[in-house]
Amino acid sequence: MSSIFTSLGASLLLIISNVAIAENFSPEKFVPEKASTEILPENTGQEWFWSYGFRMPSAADGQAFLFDEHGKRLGQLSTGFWFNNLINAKSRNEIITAETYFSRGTRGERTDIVSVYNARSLTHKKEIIIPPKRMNGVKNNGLFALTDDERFALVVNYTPAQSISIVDLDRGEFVEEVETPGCSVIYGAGKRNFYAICGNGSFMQIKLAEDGTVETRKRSEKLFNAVDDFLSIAASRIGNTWYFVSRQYNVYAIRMDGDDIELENKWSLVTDEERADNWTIAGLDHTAAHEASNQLFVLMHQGEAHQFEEPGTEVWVFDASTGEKQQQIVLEEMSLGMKVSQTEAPRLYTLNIHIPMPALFAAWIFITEGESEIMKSVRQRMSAYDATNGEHLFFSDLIPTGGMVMSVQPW
Amino acid sequence: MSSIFTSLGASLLLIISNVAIAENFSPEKFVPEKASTEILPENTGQEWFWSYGFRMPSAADGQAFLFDEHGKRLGQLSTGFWFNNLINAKSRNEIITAETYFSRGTRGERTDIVSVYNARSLTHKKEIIIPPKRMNGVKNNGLFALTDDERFALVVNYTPAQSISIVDLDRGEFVEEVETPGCSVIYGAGKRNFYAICGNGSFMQIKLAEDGTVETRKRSEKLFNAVDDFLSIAASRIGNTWYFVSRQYNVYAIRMDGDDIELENKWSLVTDEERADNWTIAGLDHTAAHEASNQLFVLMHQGEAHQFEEPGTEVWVFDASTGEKQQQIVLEEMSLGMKVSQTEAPRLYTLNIHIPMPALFAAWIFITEGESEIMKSVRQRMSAYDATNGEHLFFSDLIPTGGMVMSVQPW
Amino acid sequence: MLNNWLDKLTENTTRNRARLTSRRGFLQKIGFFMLGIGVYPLMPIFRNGAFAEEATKIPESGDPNDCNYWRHCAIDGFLCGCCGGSVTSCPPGTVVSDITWIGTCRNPEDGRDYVISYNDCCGKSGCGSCGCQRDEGDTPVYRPQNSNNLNWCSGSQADVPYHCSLSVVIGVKEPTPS
Amino acid sequence: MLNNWLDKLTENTTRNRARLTSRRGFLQKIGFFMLGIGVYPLMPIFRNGAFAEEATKIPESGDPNDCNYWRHCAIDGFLCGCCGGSVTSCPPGTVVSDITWIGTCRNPEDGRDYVISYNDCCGKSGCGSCGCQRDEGDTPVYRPQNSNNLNWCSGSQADVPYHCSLSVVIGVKEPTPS
Repeated sequence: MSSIFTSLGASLLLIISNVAIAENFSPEKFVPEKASTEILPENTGQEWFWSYGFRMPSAADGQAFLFDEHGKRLGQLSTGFWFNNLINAKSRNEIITAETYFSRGTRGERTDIVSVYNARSLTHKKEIIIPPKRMNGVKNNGLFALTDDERFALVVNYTPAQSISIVDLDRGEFVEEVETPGCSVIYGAGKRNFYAICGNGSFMQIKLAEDGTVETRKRSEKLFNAVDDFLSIAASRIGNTWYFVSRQYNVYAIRMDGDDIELENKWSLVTDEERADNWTIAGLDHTAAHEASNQLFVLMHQGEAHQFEEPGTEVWVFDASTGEKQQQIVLEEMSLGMKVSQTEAPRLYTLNIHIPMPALFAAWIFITEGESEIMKSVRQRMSAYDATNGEHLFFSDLIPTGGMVMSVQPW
Repeated sequence: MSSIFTSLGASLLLIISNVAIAENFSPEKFVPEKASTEILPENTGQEWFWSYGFRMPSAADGQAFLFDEHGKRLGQLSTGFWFNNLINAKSRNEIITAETYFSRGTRGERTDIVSVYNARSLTHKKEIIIPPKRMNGVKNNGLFALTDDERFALVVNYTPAQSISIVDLDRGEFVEEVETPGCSVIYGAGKRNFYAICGNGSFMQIKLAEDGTVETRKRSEKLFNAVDDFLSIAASRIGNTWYFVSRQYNVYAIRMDGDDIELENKWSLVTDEERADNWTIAGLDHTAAHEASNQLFVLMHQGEAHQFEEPGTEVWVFDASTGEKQQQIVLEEMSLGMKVSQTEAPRLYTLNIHIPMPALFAAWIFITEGESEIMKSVRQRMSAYDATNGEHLFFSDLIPTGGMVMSVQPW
Repeated sequence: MLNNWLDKLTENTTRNRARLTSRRGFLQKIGFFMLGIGVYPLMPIFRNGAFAEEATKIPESGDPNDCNYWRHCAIDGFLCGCCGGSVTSCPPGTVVSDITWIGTCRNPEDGRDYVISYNDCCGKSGCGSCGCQRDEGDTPVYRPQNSNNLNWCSGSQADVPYHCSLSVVIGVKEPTPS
Repeated sequence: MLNNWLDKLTENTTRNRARLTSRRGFLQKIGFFMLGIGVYPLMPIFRNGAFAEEATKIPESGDPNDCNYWRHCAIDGFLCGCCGGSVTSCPPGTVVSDITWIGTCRNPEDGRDYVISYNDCCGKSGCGSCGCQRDEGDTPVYRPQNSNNLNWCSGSQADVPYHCSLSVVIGVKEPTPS
């Protein structure tokens, strides 16, 4: 900052006229307030939650918004171009993201980084430069993961050559890039193990050495039919088992534990009647799991087969082992995605499509002028439900205008 | 691009089954379509117009949107952080902008540039780096100007030290920075002359040599009362006279012609009755001029004194010399700003606040739930009017979600 | 990206879900395998030389800027026709992404199934108009050729910045008996 | 930035402009000159040392996150209270801009006029919530001290990226007879 004051010229005149003289309101006694910057209170279990995404169409200005247990804004992170992923590395007291930047916003030289933020002050601590190849997905699942000990971060690349970048968070360094031809999104499987899904229905195990370099890569046999009943990449983990939902609305419980991978269980999300009544999986980030109660949550709706990614209207809750349906939660607002917090009194968070007008107004506009007219007023916000009984707790503050977010996620 | 194909692995299988055999629909005969990129048609007077701005709150992703003579989208420029200004340098067949970038989107090293785009292909031609001090205004007026021969560009700086950067567009080089203590926004006054407004009601003449370096800086005497009747920076030019509107709703016609600057004329925008009925200037970019017919357009509304920057509801049209009101155009939608095209059948463009629902719905929401509820659905679009009789011609396509634009401007 | 879903809107306005609009016909599924290596070398021929001649005229009707237009059956993004381009041309100043995903859509005009290449236009921020998401035959990103959940601009010269998507007809198939 | 304007909304829903809401009282104008050089050296004392003691308690009521709150009479931006901060504290991870514009607002609670410093919070993209624009005593950018049409973050450590604005009471004035 150049010496500001001298160059401002003497043209303006200060007359602090008749400043008040009354008890402590006399100018000498009056102590001005002072601006400061907040630090987040320590999280001792408060049900905070994130909502984040690429803010399309303003995709150069990705954001992550933090909300408190009442759905009020707590803070924000600005996270670059086509923003996909944020992970709260609790053992490190750090928020880790994968970010992309161009030297001139939408043109010029591309730089990809893994960014580290202090989880209390939400200040940017450091960045680790990685190859500028990070996959930009519309769905935020499976593109970015930490080893279970939160030492290494793995970033999925696509140019369209497929590979993975490995980053050592302790040393703050890029370790190496490993080719994963024909295979892409990754799922954690212990301290130094990951599995990627391959196009033919098999999985590729990626085993890391202690220092994060790749020890072995091994293809498993086929675990699912990649054409007729492919797995959605939006899976949820309980212990060492990942629960995938599939194109024909089945659940595939795939245990991934170090060197072993096996299809533990497979059951249908829908009964024959429900299938006939067009109940299908819905939304983008459409599974969640509550580990303690061994429950799987899946976003569902009634629609045609090709509408399987359109917003969901209900969340069905299953016993993850038996597949028995325990709850059917009808949502207050259609949702693109959802997650469940891992507390004793868990909350179900949904990323809603919100039309800010009375329902009858919206219905009228929809009927008289069609979908595109109502779309002009669409906003986004979250809902929090009691995950044990589906009771709706609150709507969050609106996601500010400026572009779409694609994920909701507990703190 | 690395050799994509080899690394993709042979796991997927191609079966182009039973491709059609029928007249020219047989695979051999079928000629696929080919993707291409449009070039703008030559503008031979079509009434195209721009709408642009900083896209707050996604201010890292400023945009300029080009619309055709029917209000349909023609093209777009992505123009960086807190975008303020775009000028169509017609003699150069170039669109010139002032842009700001940070190496990591909202943090890191700041770079300010003057950018040059090809006016036919809307491709980025070149950039000229300038000191990273460009003023970020909420109003887009007076921050960026070209000399009348379109050879030099001037950029207003604020850190809060006040200065101006001079750029030679022919040589593509930054010339120099000139301090303008106590004075800021600039107005063109011939081939090598500009005037900046100073805080005490005087103007600072900035005279350039042929090569763009500053020859002299000279302060004029006071031309207006900077406290009680200050000039809005959103002025409009006819010939060598700039028409300013003021805080007490007067028009100041200030002739700026090389070394001479004088208050040519001063008249009131409102009659005593209109003043008593609370008619005031409104909006941000609230003046426009049609040079050929010597008319001044001013955005007006009824409101309290402190609401002089809130959206306008009418455009009043005056004879710029006599101050005689010739038209009172009641707008279809409240507007933040407006401009007039310089053609024989001129059009008045307004930057509207649009509530995408029937007016009665909007009124109901406003009355029952107040302003903040209705604000949730607010969108932006433009209107085009026949500037000679105020007839509304069309509404443009909506400005896409993603943040606010602040200016409308003829091609 | 949110349209075509609001059929359910009236369904969800009140909890008791009264459906007001009809159910759309089931599009016939066409299995379509792509050889990882095999198809890609094929792709380039779509790009240069082979297209010196005029593309085959395809009988089609309706508004190409409407999300339900027959070509858009597996698109996910902004329709370039609403951004200064068309179904086959990118808006001024953007770059065509040569590597993209493929869909197969039935043309109601002649009952034929056509192979559509959804090339992205890249190099500027999102166009923001006519967002359209339809997922017929859409596959996950680990089967990229038919996946619209991927920013294919990242394979273009202009890299990541996605502006809008085209629907280019690059092949035709025998009309299978429906 | 569009609020407080929609009083006119009903006025403009139909062209014949039926006003449905009352006209707000005229705030008494207080002239306030700032010496370019004079005031700025004053400003720094507001920043450090002098504030060791507790700020004077000001009697005030109402919702600080409402645009019509008395402190916000010359604000233009997002209210930090809606972004994870408060009227005097920036949200986590943002930087207070020490150079800012000044307004003078009447506190309805005690009828006194207070000098308000609208420090910006900088370093992240726009908060986007509770946009509020009120222009009492607002001046053009060539008289910067009272101008809210300027991004004051550009004078902060974090530079341009504007997040939200505070309303900090830094002085009090003798209640002039209204």
